[in-house]
Amino acid sequence: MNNSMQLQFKSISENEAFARVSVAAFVSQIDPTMNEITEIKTVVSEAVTNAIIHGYEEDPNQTVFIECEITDSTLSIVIEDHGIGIDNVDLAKEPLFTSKPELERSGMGFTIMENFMDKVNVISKPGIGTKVTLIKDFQTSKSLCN
Amino acid sequence: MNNSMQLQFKSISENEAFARVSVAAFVSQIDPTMNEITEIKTVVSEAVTNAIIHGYEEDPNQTVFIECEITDSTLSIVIEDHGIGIDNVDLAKEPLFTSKPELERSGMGFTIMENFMDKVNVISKPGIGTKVTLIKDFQTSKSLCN
Amino acid sequence: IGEIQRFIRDDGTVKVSRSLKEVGNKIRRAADELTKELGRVPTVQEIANKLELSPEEIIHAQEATKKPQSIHETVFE
Ligand SMILES: Nc1ncnc2c1ncn2[C@@H]1O[C@H](COP(=O)(O)OP(=O)(O)O)[C@@H](O)[C@H]1O
Ligand SMILES: Nc1ncnc2c1ncn2[C@@H]1O[C@H](COP(=O)(O)OP(=O)(O)O)[C@@H](O)[C@H]1O
Ligand SMILES: [Mg+2]
Ligand SMILES: [Mg+2]
Repeated sequence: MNNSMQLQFKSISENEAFARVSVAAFVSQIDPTMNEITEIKTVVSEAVTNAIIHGYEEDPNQTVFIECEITDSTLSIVIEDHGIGIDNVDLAKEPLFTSKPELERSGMGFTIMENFMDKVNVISKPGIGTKVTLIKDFQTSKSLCN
Repeated sequence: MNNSMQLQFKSISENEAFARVSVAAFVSQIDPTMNEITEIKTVVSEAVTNAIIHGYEEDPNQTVFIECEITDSTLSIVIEDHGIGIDNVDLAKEPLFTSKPELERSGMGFTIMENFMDKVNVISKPGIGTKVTLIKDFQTSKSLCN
Repeated sequence: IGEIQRFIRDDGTVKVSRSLKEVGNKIRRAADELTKELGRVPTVQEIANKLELSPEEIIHAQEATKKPQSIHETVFE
């Protein structure tokens, strides 16, 4: 199966639920299990929230970009912002690391993404923005379960 | 309330359900009734199906574009294709008119759109494509109900 | 995440299509009850509140039970 979609929306936190459901509706086409869809929703939530809260510091006039592609049984989701970027990606990915403890962020966003997806790739430049690529092979996850 | 999103996807009929859910999830932010959501889903279905079946004649390598905007209580949805276009828009809008009777199309797509939305605007050029703009004022529909 | 977890059905290997259908049935029941209670068609938010889900999740689940197969079904049923 080969399919793709692109989505973009204003960086307001109300759009997080919309983005999560849209991606889930797209992914539904590969007939995932409930756990798989919950994981997809969770990682999209985390990445989109990061783009809005960290990347754009909640400026509602900015735009978040999502690209989803299904190639055979591999799903890739790219979440991109043209926001402040990340100085040190390795540090940002550390469990419990957060630059906004005052917002009661848990610092577990990237850890959750790495747990639920097969591959997480983060490209970021301060002042330019951040691009998070999430990849999951549904064939693998299925054969592992059986 | 002010919000907007854009969506694009391959012109394969599997994406019709995805488009419908995405738009409906976005529209759920303006607190619609269940009936209003069903109507929105139906008009998106009709317009997207037209783009895929008529505009692109089911060529899976083409792209359908959707733009949604909420300004105060007014929703606008634009569905666009760069497909074959429509020769005579007035004729195409006539109830029961269909150019593909062999596909068991009912010819009621535009009629349904006009019934469920406050305004339907079709701009089309043969060989260039078709742009359908659907507008609904949710304030009006609410005060009419009470 | 709490909301999402509430959305998970007991068994992780259940297909979304089936699981969403169950939630879809709950939505239909909730919609019927609220319609009687309120004397009008409920809003998506009212159903979301009753089932402790977000309006967006309601839309997603509702899709599983109510797929307009044909125009006639949608308009005339
Ligand atoms: N899109 C982004 N733009 C800028 N900084 C980001 C972005 N995503 C993540 N970060 C940085 O990485 C840190 C860790 O992210 P995460 O693991 O999701 O934890 P949290 O969001 O709870 O802080 C954030 O605190 C922030 O400093
Ligand atoms: N996006 C489009 N591109 C080209 N032609 C279109 C498009 N949308 C509608 N049409 C034309 O308008 C006619 C009427 O559309 P509609 O009312 O939806 O009925 P139906 O889809 O059942 O034919 C179609 O049969 C087709 O000829
Ligand atoms: Mg985070
Ligand atoms: Mg039609």
